[in-house]
Amino acid sequence: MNHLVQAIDSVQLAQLAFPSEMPATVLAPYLFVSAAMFAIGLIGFLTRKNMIIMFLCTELMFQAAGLALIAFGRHHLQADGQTFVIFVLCVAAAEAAMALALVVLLFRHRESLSASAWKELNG
Amino acid sequence: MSQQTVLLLALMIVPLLVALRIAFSKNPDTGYRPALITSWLLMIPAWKLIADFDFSQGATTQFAYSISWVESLGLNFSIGMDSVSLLLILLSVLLGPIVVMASKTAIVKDKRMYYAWLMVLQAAMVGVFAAQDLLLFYICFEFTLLPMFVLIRKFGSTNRVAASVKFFLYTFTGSMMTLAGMVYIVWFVAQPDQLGQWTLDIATLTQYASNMSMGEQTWVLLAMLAGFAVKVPLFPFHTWLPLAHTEAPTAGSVILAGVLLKLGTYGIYRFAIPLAPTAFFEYAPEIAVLSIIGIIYAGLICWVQTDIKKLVAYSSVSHLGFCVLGLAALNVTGFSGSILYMLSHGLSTGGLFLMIGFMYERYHTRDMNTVGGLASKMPIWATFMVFFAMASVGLPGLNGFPSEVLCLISAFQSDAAWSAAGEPGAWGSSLGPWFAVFAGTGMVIAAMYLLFMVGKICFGPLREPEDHHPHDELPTDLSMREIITLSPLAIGCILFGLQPTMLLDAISEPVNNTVVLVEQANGLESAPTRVDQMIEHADEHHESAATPDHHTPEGASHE
Amino acid sequence: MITASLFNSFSMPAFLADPSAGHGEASQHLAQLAEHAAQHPNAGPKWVLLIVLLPVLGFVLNAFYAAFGNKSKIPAWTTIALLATAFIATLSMFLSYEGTPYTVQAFEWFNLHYGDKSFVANFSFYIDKLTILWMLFVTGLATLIALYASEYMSHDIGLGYCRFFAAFCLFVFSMACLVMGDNMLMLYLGWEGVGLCSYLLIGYFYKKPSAVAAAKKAFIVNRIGDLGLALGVYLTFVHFGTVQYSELFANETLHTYINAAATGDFSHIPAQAQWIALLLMVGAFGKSAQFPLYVWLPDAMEGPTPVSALIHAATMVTAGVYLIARFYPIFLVSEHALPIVAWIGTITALLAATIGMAQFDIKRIMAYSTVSQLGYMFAALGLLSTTGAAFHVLTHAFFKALLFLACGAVMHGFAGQLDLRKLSGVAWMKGWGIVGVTMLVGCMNLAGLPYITSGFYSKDMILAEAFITPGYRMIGWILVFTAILTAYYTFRVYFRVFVGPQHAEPGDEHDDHDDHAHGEEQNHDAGPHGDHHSDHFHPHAPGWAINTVLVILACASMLSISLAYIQKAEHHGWVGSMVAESSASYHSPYAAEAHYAHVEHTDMHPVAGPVGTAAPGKVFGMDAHAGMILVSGLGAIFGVLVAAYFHGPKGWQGLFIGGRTESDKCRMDAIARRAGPLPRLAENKWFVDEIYAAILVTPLRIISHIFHWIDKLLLDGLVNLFGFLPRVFAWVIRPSQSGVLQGYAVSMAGGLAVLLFVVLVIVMNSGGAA
Amino acid sequence: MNEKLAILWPEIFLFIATCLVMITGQWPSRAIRHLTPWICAIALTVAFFAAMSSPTTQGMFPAIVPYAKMLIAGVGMLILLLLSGTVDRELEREVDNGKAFSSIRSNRGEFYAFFMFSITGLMLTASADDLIWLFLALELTSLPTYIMVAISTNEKKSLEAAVKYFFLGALGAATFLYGFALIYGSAGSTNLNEIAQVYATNGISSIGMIGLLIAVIGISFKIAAVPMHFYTPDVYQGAASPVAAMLAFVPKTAGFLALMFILGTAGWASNGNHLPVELEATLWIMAALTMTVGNILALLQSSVKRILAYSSIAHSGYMLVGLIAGPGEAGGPFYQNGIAAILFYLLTYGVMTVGVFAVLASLEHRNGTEADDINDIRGLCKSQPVLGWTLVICVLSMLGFPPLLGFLGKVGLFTSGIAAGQYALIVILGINSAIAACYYLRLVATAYIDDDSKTRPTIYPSPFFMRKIAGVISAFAVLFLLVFAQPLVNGAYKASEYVPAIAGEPEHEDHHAQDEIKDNDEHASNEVAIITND
Repeated sequence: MNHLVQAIDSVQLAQLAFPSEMPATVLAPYLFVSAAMFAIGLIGFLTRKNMIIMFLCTELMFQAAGLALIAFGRHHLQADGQTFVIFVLCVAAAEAAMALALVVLLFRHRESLSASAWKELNG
Repeated sequence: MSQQTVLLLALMIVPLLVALRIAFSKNPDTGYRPALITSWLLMIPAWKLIADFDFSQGATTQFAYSISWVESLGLNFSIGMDSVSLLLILLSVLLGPIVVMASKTAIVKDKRMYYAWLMVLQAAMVGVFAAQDLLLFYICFEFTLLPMFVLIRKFGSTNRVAASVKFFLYTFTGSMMTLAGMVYIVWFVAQPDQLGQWTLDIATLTQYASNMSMGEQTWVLLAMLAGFAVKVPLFPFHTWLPLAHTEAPTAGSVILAGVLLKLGTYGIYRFAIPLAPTAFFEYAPEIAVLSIIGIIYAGLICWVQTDIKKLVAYSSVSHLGFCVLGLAALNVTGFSGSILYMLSHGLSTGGLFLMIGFMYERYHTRDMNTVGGLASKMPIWATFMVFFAMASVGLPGLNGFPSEVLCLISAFQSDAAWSAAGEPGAWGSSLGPWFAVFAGTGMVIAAMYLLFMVGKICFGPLREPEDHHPHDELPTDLSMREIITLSPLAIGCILFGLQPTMLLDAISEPVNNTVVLVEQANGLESAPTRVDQMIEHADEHHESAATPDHHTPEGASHE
Repeated sequence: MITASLFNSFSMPAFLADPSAGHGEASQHLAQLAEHAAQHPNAGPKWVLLIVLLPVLGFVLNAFYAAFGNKSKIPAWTTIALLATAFIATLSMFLSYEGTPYTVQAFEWFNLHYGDKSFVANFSFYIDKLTILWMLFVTGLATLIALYASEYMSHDIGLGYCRFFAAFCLFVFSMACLVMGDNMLMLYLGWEGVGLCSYLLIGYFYKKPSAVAAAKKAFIVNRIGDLGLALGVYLTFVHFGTVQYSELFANETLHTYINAAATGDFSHIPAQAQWIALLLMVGAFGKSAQFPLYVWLPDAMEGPTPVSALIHAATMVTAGVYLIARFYPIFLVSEHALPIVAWIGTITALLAATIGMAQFDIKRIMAYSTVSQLGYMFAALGLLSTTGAAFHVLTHAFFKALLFLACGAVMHGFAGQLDLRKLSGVAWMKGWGIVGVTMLVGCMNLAGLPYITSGFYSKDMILAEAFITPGYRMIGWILVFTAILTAYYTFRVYFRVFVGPQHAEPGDEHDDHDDHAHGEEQNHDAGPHGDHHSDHFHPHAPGWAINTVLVILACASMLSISLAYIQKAEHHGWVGSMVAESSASYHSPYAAEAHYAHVEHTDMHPVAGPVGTAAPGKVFGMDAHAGMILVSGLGAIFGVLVAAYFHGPKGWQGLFIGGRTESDKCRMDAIARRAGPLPRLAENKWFVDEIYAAILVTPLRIISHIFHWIDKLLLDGLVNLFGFLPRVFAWVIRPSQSGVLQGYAVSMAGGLAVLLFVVLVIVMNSGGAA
Repeated sequence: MNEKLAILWPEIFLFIATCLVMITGQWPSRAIRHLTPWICAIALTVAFFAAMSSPTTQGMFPAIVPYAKMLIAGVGMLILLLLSGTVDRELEREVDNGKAFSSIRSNRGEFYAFFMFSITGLMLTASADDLIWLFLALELTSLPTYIMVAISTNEKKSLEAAVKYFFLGALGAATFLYGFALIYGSAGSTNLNEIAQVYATNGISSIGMIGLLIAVIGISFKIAAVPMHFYTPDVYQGAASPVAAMLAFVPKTAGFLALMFILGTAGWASNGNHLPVELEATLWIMAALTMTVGNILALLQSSVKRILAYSSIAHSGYMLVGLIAGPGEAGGPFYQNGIAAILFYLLTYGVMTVGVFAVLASLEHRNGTEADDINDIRGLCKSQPVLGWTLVICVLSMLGFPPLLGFLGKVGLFTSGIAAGQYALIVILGINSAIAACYYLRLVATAYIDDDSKTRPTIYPSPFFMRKIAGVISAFAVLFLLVFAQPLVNGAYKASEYVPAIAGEPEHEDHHAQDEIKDNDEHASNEVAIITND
């Protein structure tokens, strides 16, 4: 990926967008937020039984990573982070599509969105 | 590839091919005839190998053949034999027709499966002893488990499932540790300050393994013993054996006792001792103590058995104790006695299992309280029974005696203090007369339990199970086929008893070499022998390997 | 500590301080002879091997007869012919012997070389006069007894007959190996071989549980002895570096020891060398049925009588004597061995005699008398009189074989009846005259009636030795007392069974004929007493073969008196001459002196050692030998008279002083009833078997059962536990696979948290270290 | 660019085929519809040969591409054989009975397309040299499998399996994505080589280490390592056997390749020929637990698929040993190269696991449900000798029974583990092999020996011959590759060549002065402070 971007010189590109480096003091809050998002997502995943909410929680976790990527990209004065995030968004969208399809399918069978309705396979 | 090498290969490949042929035959009840013919025919290459073997060079690997198999792992299909291997191969080949013939009427169902696996087992056993490559040895060593597992699981008696699983898992667990230990040695030798090359060649490994530190050797020894001691089986790792023996079909028991247990002692002789000579020397007393406990303990257990097969099975534990004791004595007498024991135990205990099998076919019980006093009804059977029991007791003139006496002497004479005092018959390792005294009680105990067995099963008033009715195919006493089955063993027993020196001569050179190796590794004063030259050569090799020029590992030449 | 103190009480007196008179010379001579044999191995004539080979041939032929279902007496004739040939070969070996021992090798057996050391034990034979002596009576008696057995075993013609003679031949072979072997392993081979044959023949009537048990007992008890022997062999090998006689007896170290021992100085002989004798001794005790290992021999009488006669009276049981005689140099260098041998022999002699007095089974009485007589032989060995021992072996072989065969004739004729209360006046019955007379000869010999019996001479030699050897007078008195007992119990048998009113009850073989363990090939109609029924029993008088053998043995017993006089001057009799040129030639100096009074006894050197206050060689103030004639002769006559009084029948022109008018009513009964528990104890063999069972067998059996359970529960249980542990763990963690999505997520997160925490701890630790 | 393309030719062929398959799968004409798997097969064959001539790259594992892609294409071919008839079975029957084809109800197109996508993703994983690429490749590998599980059967259990797989998979993906983000943050580059360069030069910062740990843990979901293994048995059981076979091979291979790349950035040389202690400890514990948990839980199962699922977990544990051992010294021989051992083991594992699943897939009950219970395979060697023997051979190989292929694979792990000094782990591996023998033997004995049970349910061969062929090929491979193992081992060895990053100058383009941060804010967290690599 990097090679593709190299042609344009990613550092220059980034510097055009962000003329000055982002100091670590500024980076830290972003990372905290991102970590918090990740944690919230995780905790939500663990605690909520509704499959849609659970999926949203994973989305939250994805976006937490995205936030961190952007912050790091900005920190490093690179476009790589942002590039990454765009792909992450695509993947997240794909997953969302799949998730919704799946959830709908499941709902048809059980009339329930609870994840704990599905526990026939165990042991 | 010389003609003899082809024959040696034939000993492994022909049974495999026949096994395939049997396995692919349409009729599930075929197999006896091809297996019988094959096993008899295999005697021809076997005898040819004996005839062509140069016994004056007994320690040299002869008829060697090596072809690279997995080069990256250093794994070669490398076979050959020194005189010890030769004798054990002969034992395996000899037992072939015997077990096939013994199974003719005993196996009534799924003959195809039975004889196919019997043939596979035959090939694997030859492979174990012929292997000159550590991993090849291990492969064959492990591979014997599968046929035996099938034989027990499919053709065993009531408790066969548990017996087969215990047999397989116990030995398999142990041998995984053995593999780890072996790999460690190979890795050690592959270090740049050693050979610097990854090799699985047993002879090469032997030259360098003694450079391992005491701690390393101890661990390696433990790892190897984990597999071999279970296989032997050494007390307290023996509990699988009575079960396996009891449940196995007759042929299985015969092979188990005759050859498979010897894989353990052979492993100790061929690998544990030369590859960890210092540690083995250090821990020889402990090993000997275990073997002596086994001798006495298993012997006493035999004495209170009512299941005759279990009795003989425990007697194997007791007997193999002598074998390990001889190895632990680490001297010429001990090694010779031990190897002799490997050979002779196969004959006499194999014979006993056959006797029990023949009886079981007629009475369908192994309980000595139910059946007994058979001498009046089956005199020929009883004669053979007494004969094999006496061979097993260690009656001089029969096979048990030379090996037992050598093992006991070896333990007796390995007294460091005596050796230091210049006793002419002493050897300076760390057992001593007390070991022989306690092990010697095994002689008395053996007489106790074997005569107890013979007294119950052969003598006394005739006792038969209430629902007993004569076998459809078998005569009351032994049939001609059964007598022919037993005769080679009986003749072997007498021959080994009267001509041990034939065997001793044959194995003297490899045994001497091993002893010298142990002595050198432990800094003992060694009697000058004709193998000194070889060791000097090894030293030279070692020195040259230690020079910086040889540091580059050859395996590192990749790309 | 205990053993040490025990040995101190049994320490051996140095036999003589003057080397010139004793063992230095003998030692030197022996060394030269042995050296010669060692330097010229395999120098003897090959036909000597015939002695060993012929019995093997007999064994093989008999096995063939058995295989082909022979139902005639051919096995017996084959055996007799072969054994007679072997005897002739032995005789020619004797005649052609030129004074130097030689070896003959059949083939290599053990040949193990390593470095400059070697372990060599070939299948070869060492011929010296001791060997010849033993082989003469072994093959001779074996031939005779085979002849006897040809008739005795005739009710078993068929498989059993073949089996009997096969084992018989095997026995002779084993005995030949034992006696003729040129190394200790050959001796061991023979030793165990005779044990096997003994086992097979005791268990001949294998349907009888008692016979099977007796056979088993014999083998196992012998094995205990064998263990001692084996260890002795190993120690010999370790200490002397060889187990071959010729090398061993020429061994310089051994002769240094002998010379040291001759001066009474045992402190420089290493313990290893001294232990050899103690270990070999155990073997000898086992095979020769000495206390505490004698218990098998009385039970061994379950075997057919010819077996009892040959194996358990005449030949095999003397193997222990042979062993000690053969290894006499080694016994001499052991401070405690010979005294122990002497005392054990004495105790055994007395103990067995007391038991023998109270038995009612005549074969058992003979068995105990055998044990007792063996005790005499051991005492003789312990008293440094190998000649006495060997002479007693020889005479005992003849008269005890005779006694057994006579008893066997009775047993054979009365359907297995052996109870002396149920037989009476047998000698007066028709056709039993020869048995009666020969039995009388045998009894007289066993009792040792003075001058007219060979048993007297041999026993006298031993008793005299006991009195003249310093410190052993106590043994002498015990042995004299035993001699009186011997005379009593011997004639007790004779008086009750052979004389008196004629009466006989058949034995159990008559009533339950089928129970008698014949081979299954047995043709019942051909059985000699198959047509008998309990309502009218006719004893079956012995035939010509039995009678011939009895007569020959009786003659031999009487004729062997002459052996005491042949070569008396040089060697104290012919047997002495045979012993003199062998490793057993260390006879006691006292014997020579006491016997011939060459030296003034008062000039004897004082004896070193803890005992020796009594002036040697004096009994009742006269010469020991003369005294012994008096004492033992009178004792024997006294014993006979006592037996006659208590057990003898009434009257017969005043010849018998007893009062017995019926078969089982005698004066002894009343006394026995009033004597309290003692007779009961003696009849029950002092409960030795029961004591053994209680202190050895039962505990061992209990231990075995405990081991069995340990094996089953503990060891196998551990294995099973380890096999089961994974399942237990799996069972524990299986709930984590609940099937609930959220549960999995929580488990994953939780697991990761724990994992990361552990890693953190590890990192902290390693980081701290780094 | 051309260089990149040269590597990507196999993926390109596969992608083209994928597009075709999507269309042909929906085609009303039966003949063209049935062409679908053949197109896949052709694409895989072409990809196989294209991979053969792939050039080496400049990355950490310059030679891995040809071997890995050939492996993927080869095993992919076996899986393709196995997939035949998985979907549209009823629909095709209806069509045969004269009903019109309804492309709405047909799953064929997407099923094969998803399969091809997944294989493409897997190949892309093998050629990844960038975090973004790696992330996308991993997602491309796994996303289609979620759907494949769901549509593999018409039963509810497939849905349940799919939902568990998907949700937990998403969780895993989020996790390793977060890890990737932190790695990127610590190294300032998404290029793996550059990351390795940075780590080699400046050491691994705390944030980098946390990123690595999180990434490793997240990816370990793919290989079903403890504690990320929970989904495995349920998903395998719920999915149809062919799909389960695919799940056993494809994500595991992807996971191990990704782990190799990720760990490669940290390097095996940092801690004296070891991974950094944090990673090593994590992996060590993971390996030990994975083997043990997998094996012991398998003991309790009665469903063959669950047994295989747990065995799949255990095999991941074995392979983690190779990962811990690492590639050994540069240019070192095969025996000390854990990466080579893994690559070889992946091959052997793929072959033998496909073989076992093929047997299961070839058996069905009267009502068309798949064979799963252990009693279903009872006496198989008698009733279906070919399938029975396939099962026996493949299971024995999985047991590591010498001299079968699985044994050689295990020996490689043994040697590399011992060469790396991981003795305790090797002992655990040995003990686990023995525990595993217990349930493998149960399978063997059930199929081959114990046929005397009266409770044997009726079981029939499924009508799809290709599945049987897949099994037979696997069994033959297990037997014959054993004899000719050397080229494979050598291939794995060559592929495992590892070029560790050489520490450059401490300066780096995205470097900040350390003091600057310190001065700025007392609240600056440790994480941030250490970004700058002291």
